[in-house]
Order: sequence, then C-alpha cells, then structure tokens
Amino acid sequence: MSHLSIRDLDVRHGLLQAVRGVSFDLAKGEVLALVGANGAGKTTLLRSIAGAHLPASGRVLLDDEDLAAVPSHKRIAKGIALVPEGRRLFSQMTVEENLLLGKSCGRKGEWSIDRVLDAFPNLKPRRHAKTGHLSGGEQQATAIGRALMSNPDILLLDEVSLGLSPLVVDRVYAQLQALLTSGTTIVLVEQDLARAMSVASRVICMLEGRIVLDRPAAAVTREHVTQAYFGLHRASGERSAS
Amino acid sequence: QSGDTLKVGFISPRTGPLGGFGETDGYVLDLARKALANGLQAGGKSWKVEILDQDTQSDPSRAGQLAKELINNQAIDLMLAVSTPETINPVADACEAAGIPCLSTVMPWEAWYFGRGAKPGAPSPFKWTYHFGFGVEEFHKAYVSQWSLIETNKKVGVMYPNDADGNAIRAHLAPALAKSGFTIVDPGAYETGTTDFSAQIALFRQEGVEIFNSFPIPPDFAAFWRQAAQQGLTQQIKICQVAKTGLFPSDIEALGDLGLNIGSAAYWHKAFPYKSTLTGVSGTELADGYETASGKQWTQQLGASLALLDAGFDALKASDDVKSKEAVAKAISTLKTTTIAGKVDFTSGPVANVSAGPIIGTQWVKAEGSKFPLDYVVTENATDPNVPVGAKLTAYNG
Amino acid sequence: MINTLLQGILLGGYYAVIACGLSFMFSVMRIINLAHGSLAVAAAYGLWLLAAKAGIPPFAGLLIVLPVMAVIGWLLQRFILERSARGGTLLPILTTFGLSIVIDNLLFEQFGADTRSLAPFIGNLSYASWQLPGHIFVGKLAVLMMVTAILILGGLQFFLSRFALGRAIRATAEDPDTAGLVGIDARGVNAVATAITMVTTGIAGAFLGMRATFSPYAGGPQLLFAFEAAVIGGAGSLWGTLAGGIVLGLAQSLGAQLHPQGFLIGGHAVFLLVLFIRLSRSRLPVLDKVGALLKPSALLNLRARLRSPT
Amino acid sequence: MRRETQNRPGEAFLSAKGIHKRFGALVVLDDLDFSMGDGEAVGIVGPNGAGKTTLLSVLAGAYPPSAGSITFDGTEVTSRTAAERCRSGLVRTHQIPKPFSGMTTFENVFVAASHGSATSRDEAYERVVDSLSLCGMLGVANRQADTLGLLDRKRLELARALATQPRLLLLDEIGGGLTDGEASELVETILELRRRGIGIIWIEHIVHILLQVAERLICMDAGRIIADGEPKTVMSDAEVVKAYLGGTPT
Amino acid sequence: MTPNTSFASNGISIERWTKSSRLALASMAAVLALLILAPAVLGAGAIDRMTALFIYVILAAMWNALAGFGGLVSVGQQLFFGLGAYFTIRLADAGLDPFVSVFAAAIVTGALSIPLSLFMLRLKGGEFAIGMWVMAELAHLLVNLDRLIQGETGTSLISLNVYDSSMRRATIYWLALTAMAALLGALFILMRSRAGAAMQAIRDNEEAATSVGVRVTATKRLLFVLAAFGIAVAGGLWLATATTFQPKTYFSVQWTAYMIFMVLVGGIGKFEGAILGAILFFVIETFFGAAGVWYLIGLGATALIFSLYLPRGLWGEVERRFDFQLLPVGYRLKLPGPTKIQWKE
Ligand SMILES: Nc1ncnc2c1ncn2[C@@H]1O[C@H](COP(=O)(O)OP(=O)(O)OP(=O)(O)O)[C@@H](O)[C@H]1O
Ligand SMILES: Nc1ncnc2c1ncn2[C@@H]1O[C@H](COP(=O)(O)OP(=O)(O)OP(=O)(O)O)[C@@H](O)[C@H]1O
Ligand SMILES: [Mg+2]
Ligand SMILES: [Mg+2]
Repeated sequence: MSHLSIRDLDVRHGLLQAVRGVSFDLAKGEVLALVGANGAGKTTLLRSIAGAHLPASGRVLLDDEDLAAVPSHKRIAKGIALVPEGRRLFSQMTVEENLLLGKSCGRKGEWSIDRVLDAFPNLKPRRHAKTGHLSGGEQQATAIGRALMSNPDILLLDEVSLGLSPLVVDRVYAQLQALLTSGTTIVLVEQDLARAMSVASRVICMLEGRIVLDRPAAAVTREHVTQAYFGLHRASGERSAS
Repeated sequence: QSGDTLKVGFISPRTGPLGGFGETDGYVLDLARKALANGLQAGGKSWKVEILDQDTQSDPSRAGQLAKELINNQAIDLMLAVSTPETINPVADACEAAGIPCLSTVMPWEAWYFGRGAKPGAPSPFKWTYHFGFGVEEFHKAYVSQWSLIETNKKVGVMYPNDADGNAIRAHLAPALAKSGFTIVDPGAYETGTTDFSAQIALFRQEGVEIFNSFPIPPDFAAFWRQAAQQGLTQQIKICQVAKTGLFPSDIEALGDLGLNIGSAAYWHKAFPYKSTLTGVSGTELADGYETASGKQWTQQLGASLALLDAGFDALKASDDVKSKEAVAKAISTLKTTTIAGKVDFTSGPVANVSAGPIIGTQWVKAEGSKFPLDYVVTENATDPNVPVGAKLTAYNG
Repeated sequence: MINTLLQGILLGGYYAVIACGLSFMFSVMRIINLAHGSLAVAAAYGLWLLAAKAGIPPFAGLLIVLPVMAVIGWLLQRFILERSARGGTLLPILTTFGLSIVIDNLLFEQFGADTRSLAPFIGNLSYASWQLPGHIFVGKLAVLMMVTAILILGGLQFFLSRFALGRAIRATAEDPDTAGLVGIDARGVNAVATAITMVTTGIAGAFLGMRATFSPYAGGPQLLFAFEAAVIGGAGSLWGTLAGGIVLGLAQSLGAQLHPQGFLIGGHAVFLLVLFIRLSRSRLPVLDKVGALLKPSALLNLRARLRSPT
Repeated sequence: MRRETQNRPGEAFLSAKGIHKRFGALVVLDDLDFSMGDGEAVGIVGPNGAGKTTLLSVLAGAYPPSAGSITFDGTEVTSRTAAERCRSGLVRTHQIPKPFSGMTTFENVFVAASHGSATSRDEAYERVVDSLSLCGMLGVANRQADTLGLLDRKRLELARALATQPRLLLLDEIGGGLTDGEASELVETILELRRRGIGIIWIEHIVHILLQVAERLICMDAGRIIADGEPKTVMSDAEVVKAYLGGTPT
Repeated sequence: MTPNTSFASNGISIERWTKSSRLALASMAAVLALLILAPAVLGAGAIDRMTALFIYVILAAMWNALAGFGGLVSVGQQLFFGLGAYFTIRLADAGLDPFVSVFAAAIVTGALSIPLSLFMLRLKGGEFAIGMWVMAELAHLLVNLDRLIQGETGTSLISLNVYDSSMRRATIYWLALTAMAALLGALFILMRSRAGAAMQAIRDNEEAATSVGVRVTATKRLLFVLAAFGIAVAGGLWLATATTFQPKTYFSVQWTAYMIFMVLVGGIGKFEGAILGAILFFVIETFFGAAGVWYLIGLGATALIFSLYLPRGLWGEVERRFDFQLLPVGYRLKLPGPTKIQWKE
C-alpha cells in the first residue's frame, strides 16, 4: 500500500499552470529526490501536498484518505511537514520560539529543542535571538529544525541545503539518514544531484510542470537527469508506470 | 408655485455629539408647521410656508454646506440657525456671503459677533446676519444675583476652556465679576479633552474657593468634578455654578449624587411667563406637551428653538416685502417682539446685529413625586424679573 | 509636586487600560483598530443598560458583558477582520474606520445623544479616595484601574511569551500561511486573540464609563491617547503600553503645571520626544543610553536575563 | 561603458580597515582588514554565521561599522549612505532577495538603472534590457515581482545590481539552488562581467561554482579572516577544512 | 512625452502609453476645458458643489500619492489642511488679498513641511501614521493659542465679503479647478518620471531601494512636501468656500478618514482610483447626506463592504477584470516574438 499518493495533480497560479497532471506514489520510508530546473513547479507541488496551495484538480491521498478537504494545519497533524522555500520563519520570534511552534500540532516523538540544537550546534548561541536577525544559514537550519519538531511521517524539504555551509550540509544529510532508519518518508528538492542521489531511493525530474523522469535512484545516472532537465526524455516515454 | 410660497431654512444639530441640542427640534417644528398650516399673513397677503429643516450632524463643515445648499438650490427667503457656534457661525457666514437674511440664537453673542471677525469699536461688518440671546453681561448679572443668595467668602474658582464660550467669558465676565467684589481664581484656559485636573484642583483647594464656575462640555466636567470630589474639593464648595454642561437633565443624571444641587443658568425655563407668538402655546404647555409626546423630560432648548421661529416669522410678518431679501433683513434689524423666551429687540442691542436676551439662575435638585429623578428650579431672575423665582438656592455642600 | 507625579502616574494606569486592547491588536496582530474606542463605548452602554434597566451593578454586569464582548470579538474576526487583514495593513484601517462609524451611529440611533455614566451605579467609588499625609488624595478608582492595568497587561505579556497559544497568536499575526504549515489553526487562533482583545476592550469601556461620562461619539477622543500609549510603549511589548500610559499621564500632568493649556500639548510633545530619542539612538551615542532606558522592552530583557541562567 | 577609475596604481581599489561590527553584545566582525584591487574577483566562504553577509552589508553601507573605515576608489566612504556608494559604483545583492514586490521585473530593474547612476532615460532603458537579457529575464519582464519564484528573485537581484553600472559587484549567495546547467550559465554571465572589467566579491557555499570565477579566496570564521589567498591553497588550509568544509575538501 | 522608445537592434520596445490611455488623457483635457465654462451655464448650487468635488479630488489624490505610491500611510494629513486654512486667515488678516492668501498659505505650509519631514520621515509604518496624527493635534493646540483665532471659537475670513457673491463663487470655482488640474498634472508627471518609479520602490522595500542608489529621504520628502502643499491648497480653498475657521473643524481627523475612504474605495495606488473614489464619495454625500444617522451608517457600511469584498477598490477591480489602464504610470516591455525564459541570450 502506498503511503502518499498523488493523482493527476494540476496546480495553477492564476492563469499559469505550474503543475500539470502529476501522479506518483510513495511507499513508507522512501526517499524521493525531486529535481528540475528553475520554475519547473517543484515548490508548487510540495506546497500543494502540504496544503498551503489548493490544487485546481487532482488528488492527494495519505494512506488512501483524500486530503482535499484537510487544511494545512491538520495535514501536519497527520504527519506531513514542509520546510518551505525561503525559510518562512517568524522573524519577530526567537529561534527557540520558532522551534516550539513546530510542536503546535501536538505529535509525540523524540524531537526536542535540545536535540535540534545538538543537530545544528551553530544555533546554540543564537537560541534567544530573533530569527529575523539570523544569518541565511542559521535561518535555514532553524526552518529544518522547526519541521523536525513536529515529528513528521512525511518530510517535504524544499531546497534543503540552500545557504548551508558544507559542514552543515553534511550534518543535515546525516540527520536525514537517521530519519530514514526510523521510517520517515522524505521528499527532497535538491539541486546538488550527487548529494541527493546519495540518500534518495528514487528520483523524479520535473520540466515545465510535468514529470519527465521517474526512476529508482540506483537506475539513474547523472546524464539521464541532465538530459531530462532539457526535455530530452519526453519523447522516450520515461515516465514510470507505477 | 414659488410665487406664493415662503421658504425658511432651519439648521440645527440633531445628531452627533451636539445632538442633545437638536433632540427637541422635531417636536417644536411640528408645532410650528401646524400653526402655519393655514399660511402666514404678511404684507396683506397669505403665504404658504415651507420650513426646510436640516441636521448638521454636529459637523461645522456640513453646516456651511447645508446652508449653501438651502440658499442655492432651495432659494430660501430666510435662514434660521440654532445652538452652538459650530452650527451657527458657518451658517451665518454662508448667508453673509450669499446675501441671505439669517437669524440665530443660543450661543453667547460675543462668540457670534467677535468670533466671526468683527472688531470691537469698529462698525459691524455684517449686513445680513442677526443674533439674539444671552451674552456675558447677562451671565454677570445672573451670577452676581445668584451668588449673593448664600453667604460665602466670595472666592470663585473658574475653569474656562479655550473655546468660544470660555474665551468670551474669560475676557469679559471675569473682570466684571471682580468689579462686583468677587475674587477670581483662574488657573488659565484648559483644552477640551483634558482628562486630569489635579493642578487646578490643588490650586482651588489652596485658595479655599467656595464658589466654582465653569463652562465645560459634559465629559470634561464629569472628569473634573469626580476628581474634585476625590481630592476633597467639593466639600468646600458652596455654590457650583456650571454652564453648558447642565443644560440638559441627562448631563446631570450622569453625575449621580455629585450632580445634585449643581447650579445652572437657563436661557429658557418652562416657568417663563410668555406665550409663543407663532403657536400661541405657553411655557408649561410646551414642556408638558413635549413630555407627553416623547416620554422624556422637558429641556430648555424647547423654548429657545421655538423663540427663534417666533422671532423669524415675526420679522417676516413685519417686512414690507417678504420676497425681498433686503426688506426682510431690514425688518429683522428693526424687530421688536416678545417670544416665548422673552424680549427680542434689535433696535437697542449692545452692538449692531445683536439683541441681548435673558439668562436665569437655576438649580438641579432632587425631584419629589415626579417620574424623572431631577427637578430644575428657578433661583433668581435678575435678567428678566417677569420670570417667577421658584425655589431658594441650596448650598452645594449643605 | 509629589501630588502631581502621583496623579500623573495614576492617570497612566487609566490610559494603559484604555490602550490595552488597542495595543494588543496594534503590536501583536498588526491591525490599527480605529473602532477600538467605539467598541469600548458600546461595552459601556451594555453595562449601563444592565445597570439602569435591569438593576445589575456594573461590576456584576461585567460577568455578562465580557463574555458577550468575547463572542463579538470572535464574530468580528471570523467575518470581518480576517478578510480584511488578508489585504495588507491598510485595509483594516478602512474596515475599522467603517465599523466605528457604524457602531457610533447605531448607538446614537439607539440611545440618543444623552450623556451617560456608570458612576451613579457604583456608589461613591468614582470619587472615593484615600487621604495620605501632605494633603495627597489617592482615588480608589484610579488605584483600581492601575492594578487592573498591571494585571491585564502583565498577564497578557506572560501569556504571549510563555504559553503555546500565546506564541501561536504571535506567529499567526506575523504570517498566517506559514502558521498553518507548522500546525496552527490560524483562523481559530486569531478568533481567540480577537476575543481576548474584546474582553480587555470591555474592561476599558467599563472604566471609561465609571471615570467620566460617555455618549455615542465618545470613543474617538480616547483613541489618540490609547495610540500614544501603545506607540510610546513600542511595538510587540504589552508591558511597554503600561510604561507608555504612565509616561503620557506624567507628561500631561507636568505639562499642566507649566501652562494651563499644557496638559494636552505636554502629552503630545513628550510622545514626539520619545520617538525622536528612540530614533536618534543610532546616530547620537549620548542619547543611546537614554533611548535604551526608554525602550520598555529593555526592562523585559533585563528580567529575562535575570531569570535565565545563560 | 565603464567609468574611469581614479585610483593610482599600487593603491587598493576597495579597502576596509579595522572593521568591527556589534549587534548589542554580539560581536559579528572583529577587527577585520580587507582590501582588493580594481577588477579583481574575490570569493568568500565561511561557516554559517561567520559574518560574511554582515561584511558585505558594511562594505555596501547598509549599516555603519561599529568601528573602522572603508575607502573605495581612493575616497573614504565610511559615512556615505548605501545609495551614494551605489552611485559611485559599489553595489550589492541581497542573500535573501528583496524585490520591489508591487512592481514588474522591468520596473524593478528600471529603478536601479535610472537611479544607480546618472543617465538619460533612453540609456536607462538600454541598460535595463541589457541586464535583463544578460540574466535571462526578458521573458518575465512584465510579471509582477511578487509572483516570481525564488531563483527568479535571485536573478532579479543580480539584474538590478547590474543595471546600476557597477564597478565592483558584491554578490551574496546567488548560486544556491541552481541546476548544473543553470550554474554554468551563471558562471558564464559572471565571467562576462569580468570581461567588462567589473570587480567581483562573491559569497557562495557552492564552492565549485565559485572556484570557476574567483582568483582569490577568503575564508571567514567568527568575524575574522582565517585564510586569504590563492583558492587552491585556501581550500586545503587545515583551519578552513576544519571550520568550513568538515573534512571533505573539494 | 516620447511614447515608445525602440531598441532598433532587436525590435524590443518599451510601452508607456496605449491607445485607450491617449484617448483618456485627451478626453480628460476636454472635460477640464468644458468645466471652465461651467459658471456661465450652471446654477450657484451646482457650482458650489463642484468646487467641493474638486477639493475632494485634490485631497484623495494627495493621500493616494503619499500612501499608494510612497507607502507613507498618514492619519494626520489634516495637519496640512488645517495649516493651509490657518495661514490663509493669518495672511488675509495681515492685509493680503484673500485669494492670494490661499496660495501663499499653501506655500508657507509646504515650506514648513520641509523641516517637519526631517523628523517625521524617519518614523516607520504605524509610528509614522500615529506620529502624524499627534503632529496634527499639536498644531491644532498651538493654533488655538493664537489670539486672532480665539481658541476653538475661531474666526471668519470676512475680508472675502468685499467680493460680490456670484463673482466670489465663480472665482473660487476657477481657482479650485485650476488647482486640481495643476496638482493632478504635476502628480501624473511626477509619477511617470523616474522619481515616481523610485517612490514605488521605496514603498515596496526601502532597504533594497537604497542599495540600488535611490535617494530615499529626498524622494520621500519630495512626495511629502507635494502632499503637504496640495492639501494646504485644499484647506485654503475650503476656507474660502466656507468662510468660517474653527480650528477643531479643520484639524479634525475626519478629513483624513475621508481621504482614506476615497482612496481605498477608489483603488489605492491607482492614479484613476483616487479620482474615482472622490467622485463616488461626492455622489454618496450629495444624494444621501440628508439621511442623517443612516447616511453615516451607510458611509461606514460602504467602507466596510469595500474593504471586505473589493479590497482593490473600484478601479483596481476594473483594471483586474478588463486589464486596461487609462492613465498608466508603469512600463511594459514589448518583445518582438514569443520568448522563452532563458538564462542568457
Ligand atoms: N505566486 C505566484 N504567482 C504566479 N506565478 C507563480 C507564483 N509562484 C510561482 N509561480 C510560477 O509557477 C511556476 C512554478 O514555480 P515553482 O516555484 O513551483 O517552481 P520551482 O520548480 O520550485 O522553481 P525554483 O527552482 O525556482 O524554486 C514558475 O513559472 C513560477 O514563476
Ligand atoms: N541585525 C542583526 N542583529 C543581531 N544579530 C545579527 C544581525 N545580523 C546578523 N546577526 C548575527 O551575526 C552573525 C553573522 O551573520 P551573517 O549574516 O553575516 O553570517 P553569514 O556569514 O552571512 O552566514 P550565512 O552563510 O549563514 O549566510 C550571525 O550569527 C547572525 O545571527
Ligand atoms: Mg522552488
Ligand atoms: Mg550570509
């Protein structure tokens, strides 16, 4: 049984159709790397899974339950957490308060402030600083920490490593690895292909709102993906039938 | 059709913060319209009369606009304006500008005359606008008479705001009172909207004043007087004489026990012995009629508004040609009549365009056997001896 | 002099009560609520109605009026503010301006222009006082208002910074969409916040009615003082509003000492001065310290620092 | 098209001496010295929170340093506003993009072109079209800026900066989130700017992109410069590896 | 007014005018020209009302410029309205012709707003809004201290009484018309100029605007002073029509409330919006003003309903639905053919 499944999803921004007929299924514990050029629709797709943007048509199913009528704050209670593009922290509030807000949905689990601060030690001295004053990387770390605080089953990460220094990127990926062992499903938007494929079990490449490549990570090479970026795969019918 | 119709504009504040003044106008206008139902006899001819009443919503800008609208679009023959400088001055200015005769009442005439740019000693700059009613001199007479009814140290604490009435009173009344033997303790003008009066109260306490006099708007007075009670000032006050606040029963009721025995001054009282020239009703008939019709307590505004209508229509009747603006203005300037609120005489006013009217000392006392909590009694009659004194002044702290 | 200072401080308590709900909306929810005064006056009318017609004294009346205000707040948020707040910071100004006109005139339509007061229904509380040595009188009502201000503002500040719901309110105010993404029911939280605001507004209405008189259009004049207190207090700090109220009250009392017309002028001038000093801190180092002291959150930081070991 | 440089040979084009920056008790830049020549391309790396963005802001004049002085092209600019520095050719992009959200992309860049340096209106148009096309944004020229995605916003930052006709461009993480192809196009663009003689200071965590452009690399940590020099040398510096790269030197 | 600048090299052009907008401008000019003749044909009442309308248009346009284009939301613009009227009275009392006084007073007010801007423009957001309100109150209290004004009593511009009433009415009408046309024109040219673009940039993000070389304070000041001047003209004209000067009336926050109403109902940030809003307000006032309390309730309800259901205002909605502008201040890039989003050309 698939954990999360997306059926014929269409999402619009006004007249512009950003996601067109996207379908895929994710099993529990899968790690999906979502790649695609600038403007391909990745962010839009993640936001509509998290309930921040309503699709024009199509469905999002969690354990076969249709989420159409479930608002975003209830989706996170069901275990879907998003690290949004551009961090979207509460800039007037401190790091600690932002992290505590991640607990709003009331899901039990092992993540706590201390654990997040252990995972991102550079946040420790900034614990009581307003996030509006943080450096770019510190903000990104807080955003990831905030999502983890909700102990999600499905973690959607938009541009995970953006703004993080290599050392911290290593740490983030180490954390992801740890999450995997606890069975968390992860959707990862990441431009660093090598990085992404080192953890991903599956790769989906989007182009102009459509899926143009969907394969197990093991079966895909850098060339495949690079070609997919430019639409060269469209003709060869690479879309998986799953 | 306008050939045999007279149009009279009537502008007053019926809604907004000054709505208390206009509250009774509906009733008064009804009376007037009934009296005019068969037309008005003037210049040997019967005229149909249309009174066009307008509400300023307490907004002076709107008052001016309404006046223009009546002048320009309704072609009125005479303008009547009543209650407060905010209403009257803009209307009078609009009439002066357009050359329409305008008669008004209920505000100190000094604020009307000097407040509109006339200079003391210089000839009147106004050709079309006329005002009747109380002025500082009447207050002076009434106060001296009222304050002599009770033994005091003659020290008067005054609180005059920086507004129309306050400034006119400070400039003219205070010196006159001093001349009559009272010591004036004046901490200076205050701005309306002030919410704390500790400084003034401390001064009054220190000076040991026994008479208090003020021209405040109700919220300012309520704040002041409660604070005065709080800080022990009220216990030393024998006469609390307020104007403006205290015109209407609700202002005093809102003060609770502190409101009892507050002295006031009335430009009309139901005890006035005159009859309306327009409607024929007497003071008591007017007050009782209103109470029956509305279920509310009578107010002094009833008589004042009716007096304005009386005087206005008397002037029309007296003019050679009601359709000539000049003739009507001339008729007003020579008007001599007695309205429900007393004598109106423009031939002998303190300045041109003005006829001075009475203001009578009164007091708010606990009512006996009435459905209203307060009774309003006449305590002196210096400015119009025809008005019977109804009760003896009681000391405030007595 | 001592008397002046004391009265000024107590007056500050009144301003703080009046400003509380406004400050909450202004600094927490980022809504400039021009209807604040009108809503307070409406609450005062509610209490007056209960007292004059049903014989329920105002303090007992609060038990009825405050829940009603909470419900009104909840409805207000659901049907009006939520929609308009989505359109940016300007739109709520228009909305609440419209609302205040509607409320004022409906009150007029209902109650007429008569001046009312709650004071007659609370015995002599409105003017009772304690006498201190040196001919200093301390009004009981003023003390009550000061205590209430401290309790409400302190309580709210504590609630906002220490409780999950408080944090959720602040987060929602800053970014409702993202609040949804972290699991906050933005609508619900905002409705609760507005309900709380309206309860404080109801209390403000009660004191307004007890201290002086009110009429349907009495809300406006109080509004500016409330805004001044909130702004002097600084955004995001409710304790600051108390400080702001006191600064304003003191400035007015001292202004009145200098010149009889100085009461209002003094308040306004000090308001501008505080803003100026706050602004100049970055430029003129001398003023730096003064400004830091004037910023009420400094007090708060100090407390926080004292409490937390780090 | 490039403006004349006034500086004499041997003198640094941009130099910052003894820069301190504190936010309350937090010391972010600690007695930092930095200088560079005209037309140079300098990369800056360093762990998160090292103070890179703050350095850039101080150089560009977004806020004054707590202590220290900055000279640009032979003139002391420490007390000049950001706008004045921009008009003299020193302009920055923002790490977290700050578009003029109520205006179109074109208008965003037009503001920069017409205020960043004195020109006629036609010349400004010319420059807007030039920088839009250089950044590949002609297609979204009439879109309102708040509908742009994150990457387009970053490009907009670059296009806006370019339109002011800079002599020294301060770039803050404009390479994050790019696909390989997009990244190499970005590198091409930057190299083109270099060919036009524009100096570059570029903060970037995607080190391999940075290395394609930078001739000199600086690594910062905790408000200080811990390494400065030839990129390869800096990247293999032990301290840099420890503080920044975390044991995986590239 | 160079309509289209073409980039001959690759067929790219920048469009600032459309056919409909040229037509709109031409017809506006024609309407203004016709309005000059109105006193010859229309009755006194109509002329007075139209004068009021012109003053409303000035008020709305000025507030819109400040808030809609410059992001400076003020609740204290009555400051300038009051000062404009006050200085008119003062100058007329000193013997200047009352009509000349109106404009001289506006210049004085505009000049005063320069030092004021040094302080006020450093305030941000809500603090600026409330700060301006406090400024207005303070100015009101200070004006009250002037002996000539006699506190809240005020005084009247009686030197106008020397003019015959119809002559006086027509003169004020023409002055108001001219002032409106000139101020709208100045504003339109300003908004289409580079300074106009800079103002909008400041509105959207001040820090970014500085970093691309915009002189933030100077630009804001330009707008601030223009708005002060324009509103002072309106205040002086209003005084000329009303004669009575009572400080409370002129320094009333209600004036700003009306400005906000007109602008938001018409469409904030849209040049046409302010004009439309003023007309709408005028129409409502003219037809329903007599309804007293219910008029006011209706006015409040209109504000409420617009803010909830037409948050872009009337003109904003028109623009969105039909995608056209009559008096465009923006820029549109025209490309030769369909272009794909590319990183580089
Ligand atoms: N609010 C919006 N209004 C209009 N169009 C939008 C909006 N947000 C995104 N778009 C457009 O929708 C399309 C998909 O955008 P999206 O942000 O989902 O892409 P992405 O794959 O995440 O790109 P990036 O790599 O830039 O983050 C793009 O063309 C983008 O410009
Ligand atoms: N306005 C501010 N107030 C308080 N602290 C600040 C402020 N701006 C930055 N800081 C702090 O200064 C430190 C340096 O920030 P800066 O943004 O310069 O880092 P950076 O090197 O650019 O990091 P990154 O790589 O994450 O972007 C950080 O710890 C940050 O939290
Ligand atoms: Mg994206
Ligand atoms: Mg940075």
